Formats: sequence, structure tokens, C-alpha cells
Amino acid sequence: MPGLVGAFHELDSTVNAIGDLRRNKFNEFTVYSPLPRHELEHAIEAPPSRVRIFTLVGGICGATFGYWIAIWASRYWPLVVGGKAVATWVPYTIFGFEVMVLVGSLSTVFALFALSRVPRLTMTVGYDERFSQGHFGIFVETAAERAKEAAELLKKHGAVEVRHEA
Amino acid sequence: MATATPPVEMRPNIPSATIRLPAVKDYEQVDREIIGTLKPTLGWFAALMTAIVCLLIGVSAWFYQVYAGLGVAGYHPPVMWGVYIITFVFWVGIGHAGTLISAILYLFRAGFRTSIYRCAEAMTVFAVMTAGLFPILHLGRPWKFFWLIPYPNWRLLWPQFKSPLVWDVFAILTYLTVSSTFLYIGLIPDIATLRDKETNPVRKAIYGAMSLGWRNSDREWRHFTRAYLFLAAFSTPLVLSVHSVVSFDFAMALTPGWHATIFPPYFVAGAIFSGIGMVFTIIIPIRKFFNLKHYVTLNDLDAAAKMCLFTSLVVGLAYLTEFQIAWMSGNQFEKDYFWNRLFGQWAWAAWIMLICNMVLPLSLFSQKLRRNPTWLFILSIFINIGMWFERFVIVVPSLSHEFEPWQWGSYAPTWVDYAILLGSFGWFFMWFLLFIKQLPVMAISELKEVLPPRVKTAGGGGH
Amino acid sequence: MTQRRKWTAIPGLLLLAVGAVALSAYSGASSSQNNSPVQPIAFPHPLHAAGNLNMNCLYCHNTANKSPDPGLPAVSTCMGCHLIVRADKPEIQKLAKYYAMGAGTPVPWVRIHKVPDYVRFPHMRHVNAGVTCQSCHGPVQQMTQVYQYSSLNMGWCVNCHVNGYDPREGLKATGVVDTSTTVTPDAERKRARYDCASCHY
Amino acid sequence: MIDSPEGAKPGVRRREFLKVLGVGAAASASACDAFQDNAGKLIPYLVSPDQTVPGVSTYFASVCRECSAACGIIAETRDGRVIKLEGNPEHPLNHGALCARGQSAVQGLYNPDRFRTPMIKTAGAWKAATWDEAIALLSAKIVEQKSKAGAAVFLNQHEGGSFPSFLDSWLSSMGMRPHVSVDFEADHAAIEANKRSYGVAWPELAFGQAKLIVSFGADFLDGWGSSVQHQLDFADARAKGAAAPRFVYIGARRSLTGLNADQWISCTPGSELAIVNFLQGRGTAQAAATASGATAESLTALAREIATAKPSLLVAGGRGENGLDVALGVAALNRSAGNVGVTIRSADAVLGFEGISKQGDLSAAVERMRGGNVGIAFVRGPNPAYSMASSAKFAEAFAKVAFKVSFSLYPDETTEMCDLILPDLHSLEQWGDSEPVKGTLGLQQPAMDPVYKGSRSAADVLMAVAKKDAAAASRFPQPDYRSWLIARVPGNTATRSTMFAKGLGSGNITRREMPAPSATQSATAAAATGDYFLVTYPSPTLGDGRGANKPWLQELPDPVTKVLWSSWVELHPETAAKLHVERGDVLEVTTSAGTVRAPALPYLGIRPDTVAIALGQGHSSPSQPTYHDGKDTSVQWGYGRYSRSVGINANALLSGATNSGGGSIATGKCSVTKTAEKVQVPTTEGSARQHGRGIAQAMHVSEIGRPPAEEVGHGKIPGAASHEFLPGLRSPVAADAQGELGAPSAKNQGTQLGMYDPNHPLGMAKRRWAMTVDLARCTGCSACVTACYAENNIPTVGAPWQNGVVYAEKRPGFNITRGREMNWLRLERYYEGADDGAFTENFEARFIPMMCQHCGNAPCEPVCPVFATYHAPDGLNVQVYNRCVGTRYCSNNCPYKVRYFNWFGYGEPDRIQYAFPEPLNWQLNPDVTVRGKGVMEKCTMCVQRIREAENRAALEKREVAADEFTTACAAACPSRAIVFGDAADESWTIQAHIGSERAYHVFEELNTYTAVVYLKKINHTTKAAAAGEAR
Repeated sequence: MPGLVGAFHELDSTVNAIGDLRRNKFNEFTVYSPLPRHELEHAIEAPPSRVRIFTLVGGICGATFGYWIAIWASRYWPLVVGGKAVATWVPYTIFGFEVMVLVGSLSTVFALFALSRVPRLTMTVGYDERFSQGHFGIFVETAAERAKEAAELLKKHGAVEVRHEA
Repeated sequence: MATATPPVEMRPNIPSATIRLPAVKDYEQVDREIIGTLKPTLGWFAALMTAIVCLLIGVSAWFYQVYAGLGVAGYHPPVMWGVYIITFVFWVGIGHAGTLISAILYLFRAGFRTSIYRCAEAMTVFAVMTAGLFPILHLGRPWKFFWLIPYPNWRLLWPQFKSPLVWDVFAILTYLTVSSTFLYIGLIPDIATLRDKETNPVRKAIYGAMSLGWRNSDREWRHFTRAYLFLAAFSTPLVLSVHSVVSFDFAMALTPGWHATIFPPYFVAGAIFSGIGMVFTIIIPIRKFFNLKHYVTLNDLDAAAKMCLFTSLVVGLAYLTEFQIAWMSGNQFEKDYFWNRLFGQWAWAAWIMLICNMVLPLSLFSQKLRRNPTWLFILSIFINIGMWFERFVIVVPSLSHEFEPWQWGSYAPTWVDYAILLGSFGWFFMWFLLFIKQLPVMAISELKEVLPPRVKTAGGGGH
Repeated sequence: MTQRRKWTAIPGLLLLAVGAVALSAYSGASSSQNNSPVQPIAFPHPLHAAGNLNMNCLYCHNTANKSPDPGLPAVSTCMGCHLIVRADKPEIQKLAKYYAMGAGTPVPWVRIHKVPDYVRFPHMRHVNAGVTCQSCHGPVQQMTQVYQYSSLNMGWCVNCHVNGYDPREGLKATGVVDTSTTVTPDAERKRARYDCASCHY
Repeated sequence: MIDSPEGAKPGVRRREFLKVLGVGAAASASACDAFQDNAGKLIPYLVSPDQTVPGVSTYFASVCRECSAACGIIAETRDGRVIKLEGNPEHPLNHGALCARGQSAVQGLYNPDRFRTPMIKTAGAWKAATWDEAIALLSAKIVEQKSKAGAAVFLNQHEGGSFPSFLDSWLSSMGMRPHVSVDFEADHAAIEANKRSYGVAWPELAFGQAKLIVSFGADFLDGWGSSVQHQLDFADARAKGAAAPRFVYIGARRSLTGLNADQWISCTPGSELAIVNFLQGRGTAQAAATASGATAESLTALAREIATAKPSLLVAGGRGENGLDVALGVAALNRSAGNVGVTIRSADAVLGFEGISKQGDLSAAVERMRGGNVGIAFVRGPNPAYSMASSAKFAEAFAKVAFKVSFSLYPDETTEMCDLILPDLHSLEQWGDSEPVKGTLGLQQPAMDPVYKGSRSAADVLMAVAKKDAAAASRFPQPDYRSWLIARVPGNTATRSTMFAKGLGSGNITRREMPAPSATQSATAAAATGDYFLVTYPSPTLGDGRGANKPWLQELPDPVTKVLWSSWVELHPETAAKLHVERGDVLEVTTSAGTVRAPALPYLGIRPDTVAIALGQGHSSPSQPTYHDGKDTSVQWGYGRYSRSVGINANALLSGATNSGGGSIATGKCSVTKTAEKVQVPTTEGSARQHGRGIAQAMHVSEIGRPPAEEVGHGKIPGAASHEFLPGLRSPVAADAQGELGAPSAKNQGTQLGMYDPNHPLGMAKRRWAMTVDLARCTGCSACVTACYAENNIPTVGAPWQNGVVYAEKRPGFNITRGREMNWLRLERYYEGADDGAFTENFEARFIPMMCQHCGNAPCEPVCPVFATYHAPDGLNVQVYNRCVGTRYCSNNCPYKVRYFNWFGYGEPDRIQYAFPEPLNWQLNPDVTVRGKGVMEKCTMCVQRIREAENRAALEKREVAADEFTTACAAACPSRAIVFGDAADESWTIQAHIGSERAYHVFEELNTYTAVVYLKKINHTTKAAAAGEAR
């Protein structure tokens, strides 16, 4: 879908531009920024990230697996060592914990990748290298007929450059 | 049509980061200066070569040991563990400070963390990589090490999950995985920056692949901040757990001098202490040679030095407590052993440990010294030595002086032990040196967070 | 959007890799299984152990029921018959040659079934327990050239020790036809010690 | 020149079979090489030999020839190879026990340095020869020397039985004079005194009958006479508790025997006579005290004790100048005390000591040789060039002989000087006989075909030579010595066949009539000078040096000093302080006869005015002065690779003078100077003190039967046995060592516990193997240690070439100085008393064999990451070599430190550290895995014997019977101190011991529930001594 991208120099103007866009029913847009800024998040009013659910589930699975493998393997061939019980839950807590951390954090990473769609093979439209350095950017996906209006809007808020993306 | 947008407060992103980087003006400067450090220099190259040579020495010594048998090392029953286990614990310990700084301080929003955490974190990963080698190369039959990993096999046998060594396997592997993931995730946005500033197409492609096509989009940042937070939250307990588990290797045995409940906290404190020592050893030269003094400010060093002092006090307390416990235990074996530690065969090692780890760090009570990089560097070297000897004092004297007087013995490492010890440093610094010239030694995006953002008009708003 | 499909490619590959690793974990078969070296004398087991001769294994491997070591027939045992029988056949003449050179070398048979040196396998315990030779060595009576029938790896041993040896299966292995499809009751299965020190010392 | 060992007589072809299969299965067996030699060859018999089932042991009864006593042995052979020696239970002397030296005979048999073929020296160079050449040469020389035949010398290692008379008749047939029957270990003075006083060379000493034992420097536990017999009887006596005899030892140095005494009366060497005189009522105690350096009180007390305690047993060793007088005096004391016939029985004398030639005869022969009119000399067995006092100048005299023939098996010093070597067969390969006691015949029969076809029985060779000469031939009609011998054996074929089976028969051997003893030289002792007394003594492990080429004996710590692979100079700590000498400082000891340099070793049990050096080490060769490098395949002169250049030869210090008893004098005066050099003395000793840890516990005889006084506070000994429970044997047949889950009442039985359930159908947990060690019996002789090496394929690691490859220091015992000895069963020797190192007679030595305790709560088990060590249902703590990855954590966590690690590939033939160079590996026990590099190993309680017994029982469709078998250490123990058995079955003997009031566990407070129970030593110290001595 075609659209246009505006590069901003200042944070506040970006924020204002976002606000204006949404008020003018431009809802299909992506904001680029070299660093995470709460101002932007507030302006966009995006739903909270769902990463935490993955983390929780991963953690729980991990803990269970940790305990399970230790206990199951011990009982699989019950050999007595040092007169201790064959399956002892106290030391096995270590496995519960370690595997919880392992699987939990890995699933968090997986969530991050899955939700934010990385790794991706191609650079997408509407991105500009400046956005990883000093500039903020807004990519508005819009039909050709409203493109002009959007461009106006971005410029008004002091976009240093507005470019049309095919 | 005037618009009523909420005024944007122009403060740095990290609330508690009251400290500022006065000498750093804007985002572009950060990019310029940090990425500027990546240009290889002759000195760097020389250092790298030295590291690799050390590594090769260690590797060849190890091959020789595998061929001829563990007897070529200085083992002297009953001292069945020696330099390798000592060095293992030493490196694991080093790792901890990195995670502490990058994870715990992140949760606490400690500002001085920003400039040093990337180095510290890399140090963690490489230290754990180094430590991970030792349990394998101290084995009598290293080619069988995989028997410690639970996997289905046709012997129908599994590891013995009650053994602290298996706990180690899990702890170390988890720690390695999580900390390296943590490091990499934090790196992604910076690699994206490198990618975008890079002109050489090949390097650009590599950076592109490594950045996984990161775009700094709002959606990415939204999940990123979350994920990073949770990873930090996961790493935090690891800092405490990993070295506790390592300490179980000793605490779970009934050897006099090992069999003590104080070990886990004592080891964790020691680990962080040694880690911070190593951070100084690394960061101080970097800020000097990379001209990053205005990023790693004296305030930062001061703050880190305070942590160092604190952990040193904890460790010192632990030392004294051990003696007090032995003294009051009424357990003859313990008493004999601790007497032997201080005044016996191994007194020299014990005193090195006490002086380097307990006495010298007390100097950090003086703010002047805390803000004196040269002193911090010298001190950090002493701390590294002292902490190595702490592990020596734990491992060797205990084993050489156990229950059975008839089997009391001595211990003297051979050139093989020393070569492999040297090799471990070569291995560590090889990775670290490679790191600092390929990837930014400071978190670009986070440094930007410390800076006040550029704004059109104070109070904001359109016109 | 197009990006999404492109994006899913990489995780997909990762999953495949994991699957491959998991599979390879189960590849435990022993390297020596089925190896079938050529023997100095092409001794035809089918001729002796089956057919109208149908000799008992213990006739030649005569210590299998009283020693850990099954024993090999002394060359004199062979010559007991072959002084006369088939004395003209080339293989027999080879044998005769070995026998003839009195101080000379006995037949250097190539070893096929060998457990590692740290494993004790007392043949007599198994034979006297009624385990048929074929249950481990396979249908030797049909092998023109003997090969290693079982994997001889530890899991293979332990399976029988723990789950028990089924006499009827053992008989089937010897070639006895057993058409009944009923499973052997658990009580009839012969179990053995599965304590490590029963074999490793 | 060394051809691959093989060669069986035509007919029985055992060797081919086992050479391949046997070595393939045993030698290359190691925990590491899993399927590596999969393509081994299987070699069948050509003609299957009688009575041999492959894989099953065959036993041959025979006679031990390691010392003159000639105990009975049973050789266990597997597939035609001897793999283990044990005592013959029916033999009147050793009743089934066997000392360390006897055990090691197999390493003499399989010694890699044995001669493979006859060898002829031409122009100073040795070259291998065929037997025909050799025998032709010999008979030629004999003819050539006919004129001087009368002067010919034949030196034969003394042995009882028929051979001496055979030899004499051969010699006479050649017109030569009777042979000299040499035994350098024999105590000639004692023998002479015995002959004069009791009419026999060696009466039976009935320690069991005595109420008091007094030894005047007679070390009857370390090789003096028939020591196994002595030890059996002595241990029985001492085990009687309250009724046991007190034992007083008089001498300048506490030998192993001395350390077993309750009281030590120290006197200067040679002054025993003064004491004896006083005891006989001649002279006052004071006079005796001043003369001997002992205290008058102790002497008067002794006199009183001898007077009251009847019967007593007084024995005297006569190695001093006045040895004979001492021995005669003591004999007189015995007679007056009425001991003769009661505790000293001439009736069942040990006949092995009859017919030993006097030292005088030997010196006479040497002088004849020096005279230069000896044309031909033979040596069979003895090694005078090494064993004679250097001032006897044997070498130069021997060199004067025109033609010298050696029948030695090994390249020893004397043989190196000879012109012709006719390698004899080892005693385990050839026929012979002995008469241990009157009326009993011991048959020595070959247990296997000769290891090298190149060696031949000396007797057969002599007969072959005789047959070349018509006159002599008529005297030897028989084809070979065997038939000559059998012809003499009384009885018919039936009795003989039983005799072959048991190795024993009844009958007498007509002994050779001894030639008239030649007049003993007047002691050529130069006036003894020097400020210290010197005592030399034959090493309890190496004897007069014969043992030095056997790695087991080199690796066996000296029972007293615990030094191995080395020589040392014993001196008292006080003396050491005076000379500013520390352990390891090399001392130069000089006498009028010569000088030696050896490291100092402070030892509590020696008078401050005396230094002592053990004989047996210091074999050397002019042609090969340095250590063997582990690879050289040429002849290893200097008595073989294991002994050459190790330590020093103390014979260099002796005057060569003989005492009136006809024995060479082993004492004298010397001067000691410190040199700058310092070396590390290889020893297995860490700290010689218990530090109050109650490892080796003892109780005073007066405490027997009294409930142990409740010690409180600091008096409490850690590990003092509590008698609330059956010690250590709450069988850990379940998930907890206390065995609750194992009890029949236990819940969830057979579910999660599986094999640990005592009611499990397979009954794996039915038994609880355990062991008791009675410290009242243990004398510290260390026979068990060698037995363990022999049974379990334990590598010896002390050889100079056996340490690392690159940095390594080629020094004997280097690995030992690094604490890497592999003794699964070690004998610890702790001192009690004399803490300040000042000289005192009142210190005690406690010996305790320490092996894996097979704990119920084993600390080693839970730390192993791979189940390489775990608890077997039958109570064993199992070490699975092939599962071990070598973390060594188990050893760190073992309080008893009884786990040993393979630092090098001691079991891997292709490595320089290989401990069993061909053909030593023929001895390897096929039932025990040879451990490879990098794995942990330890005492298994001879699990292979347990399995073998179970297999046998299963074969015979029965249960294992009580006391049906035992471990190697228990079987060998000449004190019968070790008892092995099933603690879960009342019918086993061990039950009785476990219940003893003396029972305790080492480190019981660690809650390890060991399966090894020790019984406290019993001290018979007098109150006075007890006061001075720490508990």
C-alpha cells in the first residue's frame, strides 16, 4: 500500500504530528524513532505488549519440565546413592528454577521476535536510515487522493522532509 | 485552528538518571563518537595477537594433557581438584558483575549503569564462555563430558541429578544462554544504527543480517522495552542462583572447610566483588584509549567503586564468619583445618587473599581514591589476584588436610596448569578484543535515552 | 502482508533443525552390528547345526554351559569326523592342513561377537537359564557366513534383564514353529539382575 | 635378541590359545577402549588339554621357594597361565596364608627381565645361544677343567627337599666337591644355637602356649625364620585378649616385630649379651643397664616377669658379633624356665632350615677362588656379588675363576660376571619337593608350561651334561629330573596322585650329609670406629635383595618406615636435630669397610646412638649405570629394570667378618655426616599421628569385659564405637541407609525401590557384604596389600619412567612423592606417644588396614554426576569404571581417602607408563577390568570373587554357602585379622566379630554406616608405660 513518510527533527513536533494525524483519521501509520520514547507511545496509544503472556507461559512450562525430567529420570532406573531417596524434590528445585529461567527467557525472546515481526528478510517501504540515528519518522499509509492532505499535515508540524513511497 | 496537544516534558527518558553527560550534545554526536571507536588500531591488533598466542599455548598444553593423561597436571592426591576448578570458579565469578550491572541496575534505574553496562555484559558472556571450558578440561575423560547432559540414549542411563556437578551444568548453560541472549537483544537497535551508517556494502549486509531487519518502529520498540524488562527480571535471580549453585560444589561435600551453609551468599558476594574488579580492569583502559571519558564520567566510576567497597565488606565479613564458625563449632576437623589455613602450610595464600580482598579495598572509603581511575585500575588488579587466591584457599588447603591424617598431602601446579590458566585469559581477551572493535562498547540507543531530546520550543505545541 | 510470510521462513527453518537434533539423539545402534568377516575356513553352520545333522551347539561350543567362555571346538574335534567324511573337499583340506602341522598354528577364526572388556558375560548363567543361543546370536543354523545378529549394546542387554526373557520367543528363534498368538504370562518371563555390578567390575 | 615368549612342550598346546585370547581379553582390557579391538582372533586348542575349561580356573598345589621355609602354595591358573598364588590351607606351616614375598613369586615368574635363552659371553660380549651349543660348551669346559675339578665351586640358593642331594651326587659324579647351600637371610647364630640346644635348626615356636614373649632382636615377624608360621601363631596368641601373652622386645631398633611389642627395652647393638647374663643371674641389673644402655628398673622388672610368667618364650636373633653367645644364653634361659618342649618344640621343627651352609663355607669357597686354582664355578640362585659384604671382595675373587656358569633367571650382578648363562626354570615351572615338617612331603609341581621355551630346568641340564660322560651317565638312568624325583617319592601311584592333588604327602626325604664345615675365618673385623652404632637388617619386603626386581615389592611400603622405591638411613629425631638433619637430607654413612649415601629418615623407634639401614636395594651394573627408560629391550643388567640403581646397597658398610655362629655380622660402628644434597623420600605416609581422630583405636587389656567408661568432653575420642546398633550393618538395601524401607514392614516395597527391596524376586538385596579387621591380630606385615595388587590388577606406578612425558623427572617413586600410589588397600601406621620427638621407649605403633569402607551412606555416591559410583543392593559401594568420566569429586568427598585415580594410562599397553610390560600382563586377572586412563578405582571387596561364587552356586543349583569364599586380602592374611562375609546371614563367621565389644567404625560420627568394622587393638602395657603413652 502506498504512502508517504515524513522525517522530523524534534520530538515534540513528532508527537504533535501523530496527534493531528489520528484526529484526521489517518490511522494506518508507523512511527520510527532512534530510541524508545514514552511521549510517542502515549501519543500512539497502542495496546500494551503481549510479550508478558509468552513469558509467563514459558516460565511455567520450564519449571514443570525441570522438575519432571529430574524426577522421571531418577525413577527410570532407581539407583540409591548415599542412602538418599531416589527422587528428592528439594535439590530438584534447582532444575525447576534453572529450566524455568531458560525456557522463560527464550520464550520471551521468541515473543519479541514474533510480535514485532523480526527477523525479516527485507527492509520495508517507508523506512529511512536517519530514523536509527537522530531523526523521528512517520510513515502514513494512505490512498493517493488523501496523500496531499497528509503531506500538508506533516509539513505543518515541521517535517524536515516528506517523501512519497510507492 | 490552535491545537491543544499535551505539553511534552523534555526530560531524559530515565527518570532517576539525575546524572548528565554535559559533554554530549546530541544524538548524532553519540553515533559519531561511539561508532568512531570501531576503527581498528595497531595497538588493538597487537593486543589481539598476544591474546591469541596465549590461547594457543593453553590449547596445546591441553592437547598434551588429553594425550598423556591428567597426571601431567600438578594433581597430588588427596588434592584431586586444583588450578582448573579454581579458575572455573574465578571466571564464573567474573561473570556476575556484568549481569548485576546490566540487569539489576537496569531494574533499579541506576543511571551510572548506562555507560558501562554494555562492556560489563560482554565481559559476562565471555567470562562464562571461559568458565564453561574448565569443568570439561579438568575431566579425566573429557571426551565423555556429554554424559552429564540428560539426553535419551541406548545405555538407558541418565545423569545423577543429585550431583552438584549436574546442577552446575544446568546453571552454567542457562546462565550462558540467558546472558548472551540479553546481550544480543540489547545490541539489536545499535546494530541497526551501525547498519544505517555503514557505507561498505559487505559490512552493511552483515550488520543487516545481525540486526534482523530492525526498523525502530513504534511496534518494535513497544515489544522491545517489555521483553528487555522481562529478560532483566529473569537475569536478576540468575546473578544470585548461579554462584550459589557453584558454591554447592563445595558446600554439599563434607570436606572440612567446604561443608558450610555460609557458602552461597559468600560466593555471590565474592563473585560480584571480583566482577566489579574486572569491570574496572576493562572499562578504565577503554575510556582512556577510546576517548570516552565524557561518557564514563568520574561519577560513574565513583558509584561503581562504592559497590566494590560494599561487596568487599560483605566478603570480608564472610571470611571472618568462617573462622568464627569453625572456632565455635567444637568440630575438631574444622578447627584443625582453619588453623592450618591461617598458620599452616598454606598461610601465604590465605594472607594474599585477606590483604587483596579485605584490606586494600578499604581505601575506597576515601572519595579521592574512588575518583582516581589510576588507583582503581591498580586496585582492580589486586582484586583479581586476590579473588583467584580466595578460590585457591577454598579448594587446595581443604583437600590437602582432610579427615584422614595418613592421606594429608601437598600440591604444586605444573607448567601445564599454568599454561592452561594463561590460555583461559587468552581465550577471554581474544573474544573481548574482537567484540570492542566490531560492536559498540556502549549502548547507543540507551545513551540517547540519557540525553534530553531535541525540541522545537520549550513547552512545545504547534504555532 | 507480504512481509509476514517472508518473516515466517526463518523460524520455520529453526524448527526443522530442532527436530533433526531430537531424532539424532535416538540413533543408538552399535557400529559392529551385522558385521560378517570372512573366516579362514568357510565353515557352513547350516550344514552342521541344521538339516539332517542338526547337531547341538554345545557339541562344539562345549563349555558354553559350564564356563563364562563358550569355547571353540578343538581342531581334533573336527577331524574326529573329517578324517573320513568329505576329506576331499577343499575347505576340509585347509582344516587338515592346520591339523597336520602338529606344532603348527590352530585355526585363527575371526572373532565376531565381542562385548567390551569391561563387561562380564557368563555364558553358562544364560545357557543354564534356558536362553537359547539363537535369541542372542540369531539363526546361526541358517547363516552360511556368521554375522553379528544383535546390537549387543547396553540397552539391548538391559531390556531382557528387566522386562524378562520370553522362553517361547527364544524357542521361535531356534526355528520351532509356534502358531499360538497368546502373549506369555508375565510370571513365565525370566528376569535377571539389573544392578550395574552384575556385569561391570 | 629377545624373542617373543612362547614355546609349550609338544602335545599340550595351551600357550597359543591364551597368548592371543588371553592377552586380548585381559591386557588390552581397559575401561576406555569400548569396541576398539573388535576384530580380535579366537584361537582354539589344537588338541584340547585335559582338565582345562577355558575361562575357568585350574588350581595346582606346589611349594613356595621365595625363602627357605618352603610354605605350601596353591597356584590359580586360567587358560594355562598362573594368575594368583595363595597359601595351601592344608600345609602344616602356613595353613593357607601367604606373605607378600610369596605372593610376588608370580612377578618373578613373569619378570620381563628373565633370560629368554642361554647366553654365552665371548670376548666380553653376550650373545644368545642354543641349548645344544650351551650344553656342549659346558661339558667341554668341565672336561677341560677335570684336573682342577676338586676345587670347583657350586653355589646353590639353599632349598630343602631332594635337590641338594641330587646336586651333590651330580657333583661327585663329576669329581667335584659338594655344593655350598647359600642363604644370605639365614640367622646362622640362631640356627647354630638351636642345633646345640634343641638339636634342630629351627624348632617350632609355640607363641600360643606362652604367657610371656621376649625377643632379643629376633624379628620373627619380618622374615626371621619361618615368619608366616610365626605370625599365624603369634596373632592367635595375641587375639586371646586377657589371656594373651605380653610381648617384650629388646634391641637397638624397633623392627616390625618390635613395633608389635607391648614394651621396648632399648639396648645398644651387641649388648644383649649383658642383659642375658643378668637374666641368667650373672651380674647386677645396674651393671647390665650400664653395659646395655637400658634402665635397671626395666631389666629387674623383666627378670621378675620371666620368673613368674611360665611358660614363656624367649627368642634371640644373632646378627651381632656375639650373636651365638646371646642365642645360647637365651636357650639356657628357656631351659631353666622350662619352656623347652612346651613353647619350643623340636618335635615339629621347620626342616627347611636344615642344611644351610655356614657363612664360613662360603667365605672359604671365595678364598679358594681368590687363590686362583678354581677352574669352574657354578651359581644357581644366590647373588653373592651383591649380597656379600663388599669387603669380602667376592667380585675380584670370582673374576679369577676360569669359567663361570650361572643358572640364574635374572640378569643379576653375579651373573653379569659369568661366562655362560643357562637360564633355570622358575619354581612355578619345574618339579621339586620339600619336607616342611617331619613326615610331611611338599610337592613342587609345575603350574604352567615355561614362559620362555628358552629356559630349562637346571636339574635337567645337569643330567644332560652327565649323560655326555659315560661314568656319570650310569648314576642318572632316568630320562629327566622329574622321573628321578618321582622315583624317590614313597608310596604307590594312588598315593602319588592324591599327592599331586593336594601338593602334600607323607614321608621323609633323606637329606644330604653336610660336608664338614670349613674352619671359620677369624673375624677380620677392623677395629670398629665411628660415633654411631650401625644396624643393617634384611628388608621385610625385599629380603636380602631377591625381591627388588618385583614391582609389587618395590611398591610395597616398608611396614615400619612406609618408604618405598628407595633406601634410607634411620636415625632418631633427637640425633637428627643434633646433626641439623631433616627428612630427605642425604647422609654419608662411613664405616671402616665403606661408604654409602642415602637420605635421612627420622624414626622414633631407634636409639639416639644408632643408625639403621635396610638391605635389599642398590642393585647396580657397571655396564648400565642409569635407570631403565621403559623402552630399552636389551638385557637389563643390575637385576632388572625395576631394581637397577634404585637406592643403595648397605652391604658395602659391612666388614664381612662372621661371628662365632657362622653368620656374617650385620652391626658395627659408623660415622655419619650430612651432605648438601636433599631428596624427597618416596613414602605413602601423610601424617604419622592420628591427631586424636580415633582411626586406629586401642584398649588396655584391663578394659576388656568392662563397659566402656563414659568419656566426657575432650576425653572423648571421635569415632569411639557405640554399641547400640549392629555396627554399620543396618543394611542400606533401601532408599535410606537405616534400611526402614528395606524392612519387611516397609511401605511401597518393590515399587520405586525395585532391586533394593529385600523381597524382590531376584533377591538382589538379600545379602550385605561386610568385613571385620581385628587390630589385635594385625601385625602390619602388609601381605594383604600385595594380595590386593595381585588380585585386582592394580598398577604399580613408582618405576622411574612411569611419570609424565615432557616435564617428567626420571626418579624412582616420583609418582609416589606426588601421592599417586594406587594401593586400594593401604596399611597405615600411626604412632601414639613420644609426641615431643624426645627419645622414649614408651611409644606405641598402631597398624590399621584402610580400604574402601563400603559405606551405607556413602558420601562419594551422591556427588557423582553419572552414577559411576552408586550403592549396590548387596551393600557394596560399586565403582563402574566404564561409566566414570573422571571428575574426581567422589575422592574429594571420601573421608577415608580410599579412592585412587588413573593419572596416566597405566593399563594401556602402548604407553610408557604401562604397568604390566610383557609378560607381566600374563598375570592379569581376567575377571577384573584393567582400568584405563582417567577413571577412578577403589576396593571392590573382590566383587569378581562374589560373582564367581554366585555363578558356581547357580551352576550347582544351590545358595552360596557360609564362608564359601573370601576376599584376596583375607585369604592371604597371615594374622587372620581380616574376615569377610555376609552380615545379613547368621551362619557366616563374620557375625561373631561384628558383635564384639571391641567393634567400632572409623569416623562413625560422620554417619557413613560403613560395612567395614574394626576391632580395637589390645595393649598389654604395664601401668608405668601406659602412663607415658597417649590413649
